[in-house]
Amino acid sequence: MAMTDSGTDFRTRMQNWLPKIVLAPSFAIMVIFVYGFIAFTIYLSFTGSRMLPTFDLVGWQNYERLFRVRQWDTAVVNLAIFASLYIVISTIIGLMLAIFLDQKIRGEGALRPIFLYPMALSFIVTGTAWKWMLDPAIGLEATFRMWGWESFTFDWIKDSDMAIYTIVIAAVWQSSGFVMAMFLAGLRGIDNEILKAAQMDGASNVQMYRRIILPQLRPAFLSAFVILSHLAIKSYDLVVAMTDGGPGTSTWMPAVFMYEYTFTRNQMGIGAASAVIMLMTVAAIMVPYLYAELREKK
Amino acid sequence: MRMMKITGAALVLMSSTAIVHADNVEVLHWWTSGGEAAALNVLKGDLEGQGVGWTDMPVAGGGGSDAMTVLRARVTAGDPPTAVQMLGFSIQDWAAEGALANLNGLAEEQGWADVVPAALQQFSTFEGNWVSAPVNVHSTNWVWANSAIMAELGLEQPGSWDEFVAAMEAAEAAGYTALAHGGQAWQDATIFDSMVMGVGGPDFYQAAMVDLDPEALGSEQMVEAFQRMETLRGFVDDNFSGRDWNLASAMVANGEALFQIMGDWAKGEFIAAGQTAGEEFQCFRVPGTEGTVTFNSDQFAMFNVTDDASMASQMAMASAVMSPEFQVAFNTVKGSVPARTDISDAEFDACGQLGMAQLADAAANGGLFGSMAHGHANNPSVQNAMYDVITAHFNGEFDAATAAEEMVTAVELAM
Amino acid sequence: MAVASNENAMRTSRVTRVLIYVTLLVFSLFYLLPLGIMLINSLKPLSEITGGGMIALPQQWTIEPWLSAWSSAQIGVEPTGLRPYFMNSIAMAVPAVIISTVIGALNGYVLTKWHFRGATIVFGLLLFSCFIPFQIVLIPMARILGILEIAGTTYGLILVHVVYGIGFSTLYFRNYYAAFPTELVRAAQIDGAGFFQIFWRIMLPSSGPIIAVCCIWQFTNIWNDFLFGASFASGGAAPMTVALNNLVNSSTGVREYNVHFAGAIMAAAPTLLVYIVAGRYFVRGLMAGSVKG
Amino acid sequence: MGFLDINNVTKSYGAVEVLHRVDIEVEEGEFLVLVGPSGCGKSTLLNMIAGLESITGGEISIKDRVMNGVHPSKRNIAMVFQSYALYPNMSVAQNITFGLEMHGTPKPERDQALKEVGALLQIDHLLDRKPGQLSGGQRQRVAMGRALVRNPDVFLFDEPLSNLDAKLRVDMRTEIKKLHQKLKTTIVYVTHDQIEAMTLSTRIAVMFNGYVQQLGTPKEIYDTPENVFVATFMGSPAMNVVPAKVEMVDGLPHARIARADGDDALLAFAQENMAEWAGKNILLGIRPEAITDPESADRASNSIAAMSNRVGVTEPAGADTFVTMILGGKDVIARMRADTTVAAGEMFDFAVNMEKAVAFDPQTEARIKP
Repeated sequence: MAMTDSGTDFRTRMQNWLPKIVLAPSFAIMVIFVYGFIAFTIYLSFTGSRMLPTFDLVGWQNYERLFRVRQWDTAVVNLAIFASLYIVISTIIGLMLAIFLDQKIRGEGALRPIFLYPMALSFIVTGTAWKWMLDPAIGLEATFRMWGWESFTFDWIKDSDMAIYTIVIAAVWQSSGFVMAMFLAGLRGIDNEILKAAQMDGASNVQMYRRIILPQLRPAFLSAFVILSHLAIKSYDLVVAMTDGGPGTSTWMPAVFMYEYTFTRNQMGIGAASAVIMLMTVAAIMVPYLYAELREKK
Repeated sequence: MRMMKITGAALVLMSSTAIVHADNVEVLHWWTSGGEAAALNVLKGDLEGQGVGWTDMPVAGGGGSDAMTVLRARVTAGDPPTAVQMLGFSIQDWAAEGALANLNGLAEEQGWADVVPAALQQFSTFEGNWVSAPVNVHSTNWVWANSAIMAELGLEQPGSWDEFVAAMEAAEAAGYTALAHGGQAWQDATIFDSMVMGVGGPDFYQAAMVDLDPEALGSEQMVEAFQRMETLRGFVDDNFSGRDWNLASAMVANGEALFQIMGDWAKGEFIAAGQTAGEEFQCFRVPGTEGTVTFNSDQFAMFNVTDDASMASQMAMASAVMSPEFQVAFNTVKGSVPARTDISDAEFDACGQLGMAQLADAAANGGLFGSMAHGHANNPSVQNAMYDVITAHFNGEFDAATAAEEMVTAVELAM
Repeated sequence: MAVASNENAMRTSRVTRVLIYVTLLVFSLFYLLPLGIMLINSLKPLSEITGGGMIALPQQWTIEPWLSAWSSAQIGVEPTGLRPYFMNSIAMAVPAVIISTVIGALNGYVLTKWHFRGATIVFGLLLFSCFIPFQIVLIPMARILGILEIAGTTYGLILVHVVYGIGFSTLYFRNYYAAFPTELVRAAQIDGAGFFQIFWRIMLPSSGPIIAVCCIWQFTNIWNDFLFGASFASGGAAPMTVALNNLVNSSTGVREYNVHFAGAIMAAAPTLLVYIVAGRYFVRGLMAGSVKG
Repeated sequence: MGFLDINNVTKSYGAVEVLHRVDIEVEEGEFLVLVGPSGCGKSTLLNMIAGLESITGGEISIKDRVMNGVHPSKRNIAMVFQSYALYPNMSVAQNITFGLEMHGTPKPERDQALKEVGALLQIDHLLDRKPGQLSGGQRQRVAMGRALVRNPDVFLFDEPLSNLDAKLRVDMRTEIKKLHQKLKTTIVYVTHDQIEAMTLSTRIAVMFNGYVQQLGTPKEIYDTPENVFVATFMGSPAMNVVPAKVEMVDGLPHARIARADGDDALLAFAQENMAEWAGKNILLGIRPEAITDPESADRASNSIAAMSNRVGVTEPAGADTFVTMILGGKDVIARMRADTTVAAGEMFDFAVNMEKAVAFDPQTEARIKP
């Protein structure tokens, strides 16, 4: 609704400027606090900063070191395992629960908040609770053994090779209810007449979901994917609270790596380099999505 | 004219708030649990008695790493706290940044140089200037043992590595957990310190852990230290990974486990369980490290403050920290020993008195070394690089020989 | 924004329905278990926990841990309990949620109803900001808070949360308002309503569901934040999460797990309450447009 | 100068011109309908009059005041939207008086105006309800009430009836017409429905592809369409347009058209200047009601041609029966009396009223004027 004519009266001109004025602070904030800081981090990654930022450029040295550090490989591999499992399992469970809840279930009003509430907890609380639950000495394993199932063993959290999967369990617990809410919203938004038509066409329930309903949930799938992948890449609190990166460094993730190197190990330059790699990964996922999303909406 | 007045009023207001601030010390620390926080409260009371207010800034977690992050944010913001609880090399790093105040006047007046062991002064001074006030010395090469189990199995305090292993084998055979341990990087490293000291002695410890000599790091002795770690690994229970140290202490106190290798803060757990040093539990040096003390020392590093009033209250705080009364009051609670060696041990229990005597002895004979595990042997990047190798090895990712090699590369990368 | 009726055209057999109910029950157990364990253990004396038996019911019920966590546990040098920090969190979260929601609503309004050249790019920039790892902003942010002289204060924390909350709140409102009939805005323009009058009189009164979604989301994120709270507002202005961490994570002291659990539940209580009370609006709000994004 | 003057107005989005040099003068009290298929530019033009879209070139003035760049609320116009655009959070009364409130009209006057409009539109009993509680027809009335209450110089209607069901649409159409006759205000009305255009308007602008194809009274548009588009767009069923060749028979121009069985029919033109097109191909437009059974042929016409052809399909529609046949290779519809006895597949003698026939240039599709 932009009006560019000359001779426009004051009020109209004002109304033309207002939207931009209103958006300007947000824009300025983003430029400084997000993109300025990103630029600063990129700059830092080329400096020899250790405890505090310094401004001596050292070229690609930090990146070279980063890729020689064993923990970085661990962190990247862990992120790959964690992100793919977390996203896939949360989506499957979320979708399943949403479909089940959509079958005119008695007590839906009580079940929904039960599924949803973990999202309300901070990762610190979630991590602590699961750490206790999965601890073989006092948690599930001990309980089952106490109840007489002597051979029951579930000690993944103590096992370097399996510990990352316990983090997947806790993360899925936290987010799958939220995914369920998104799918449920999507399901409830589908026009019932289409379903009736499909029934007349003789589609079975399974066919109906596979052929008619799921394709229509594409936006919910996309939203879930974006939210879950951003949680996965940012996952820090949960790891710290649950395993503190252990056993050993077997559950490190890039965000943990970055924090450790920047703030605990006084290697700010390498920390910044890892942050830049993380940002580039996020951008590689997000930019195509945003591009498609924003073009479509025009 | 009106402008002038308003500006004038604003100035008065600003300076008055500045004065209010000046009478306060803002203290960043991670002593938040019951006993130690209560001990700190002694210091607070002392200062308030002198008209110096206390602004508390506790940040717990990660052995102070979260607190260090906060500190960095505060310094970057141009608003550092007055005093910060700090460990070892962090003090040197901050001093190198020029962020710390000069306490020389007070130190000279009170003769700190004469009463604080030289090994501690390495950390409290930077380029010859006092920058922090040491609160305590924790020694980290202690073994904590359950007296009842020892009596049951007819064990004496072991005097050598072999006796130590034999004692653990006996405990294991009797169905006890031989060694209570928590699989966290810093706990693994705490044990490792003692193994290095025990295998190679003080000179080797100095070469490998402090001077970071690649030859020492990759030497046969280092391989042997790692082999001892493997031996110990055989004596811990299956469920050790990620366990907090205090739960490991509880295992010894409850009679589930025979030994724990841990710093002197573990004593607090036994006392909290209603036990007494020398009776229900006992303490001795890790076999092979007798005569040496690996330590870490909590200190209050004093940050640069600008105005006179703030400096005055900062000095008051430094003075209070170094006062014998506080050193006694704090350390009896904390389990550690005073940073001053001229204090009476009357108030301390058996382990405390032993610790004080051994500290004075080691300080006199050059047996006092900063603990690598607690950031008193080298800077944090090297320290954590070592952690990575030690923990990975302890969790079975490398054999001892590979671990020694990894140690060399990890340290090189971190420098 | 007509919502399709709840009626589902599908018919399911009896066996299937039983299976569905069983699955749902199993999952609700899975979701409830951790909270249940925290609750049980917060009502036990410490000796019962350290003596093993995390999952067993208390032999001796006690609310002592709760009282202690609330008003007498040692957080710093003084045994204040979590109470003062709870208030800090309220003082931080409420303004931050309100401000970021208002800004998000205005942004969404401008981006959908007053589209101008370059607006899409601005939105893209805003959206991408949701996805940066927050660790990277700590140091530069600290510097800026220092320059503004609000380092270490609740105001500083509010600013930080508003800044990094704008992305999501704008996303929510933009997607919601995209489905809001533009004709209403045109009608109001002809009626003589100005930019802000249209927003205030026409848009806002119809934004109930999305305001609920946005507030729930922001409140949860801000309340649960630890990183910013610890870095920018330790000491007197520390929020609940930082205090909880001080309570739970003290490194070399005796650990009172029952008090920790009580504290953890307390820290989670406001967000839990919000989800339980307003959860249905959340789903409804998501339905009303935000999942379309 | 007209009351509402659209003078050489163009509209471009970037490099794309979507509205080309529109020139319409609307007199006071006139009911102008902008009609055309979707995407023809009619709504854009309406929005430009309203001030909701900027004017790229030319001028729009109301009462001799140039409106370019004037804020919508300062133009003294009112608009009724397709979706009615009732504010969902306000009651009917608030909806109606919102504009007055925004213009600073004091409360007593607003109440008075509300009362009058409520009575006029018979919605007094709905004033406290919310739009969500109203039926489609009621919402339509409220939307009109909101426009009326402002007492504007020009009313703008943007497809106001398209969301109503067929029956209600006819009723509301009549109502709008009555209202116009009573209030004598100037109205610009956008629709894609040619029946609404014909019934309501005093003048129609038929638009297509951003051009005004023809501007005229309903009768002009119907009887003398300027081109094939206007001819086929207006009227239902649409005008039959078939290819034909002009031949001189007995010195008079005739149209030669292929019949269903392959041989040709010859129809004498009433339009004399068709002689100039002798030997050339044209497009001949004949409205369905101009092809009848001989008994119902227009008595007033001086030029009824007889044509026999094979009947394709018959569709009795109550008042009339529509008959489809092949003519000039195309389906052509004829409109017969209801009780005509005609059967599919048989030959039948049709009467063609050539006075109502129009000829088009096949190249330009423009009408060949008499």
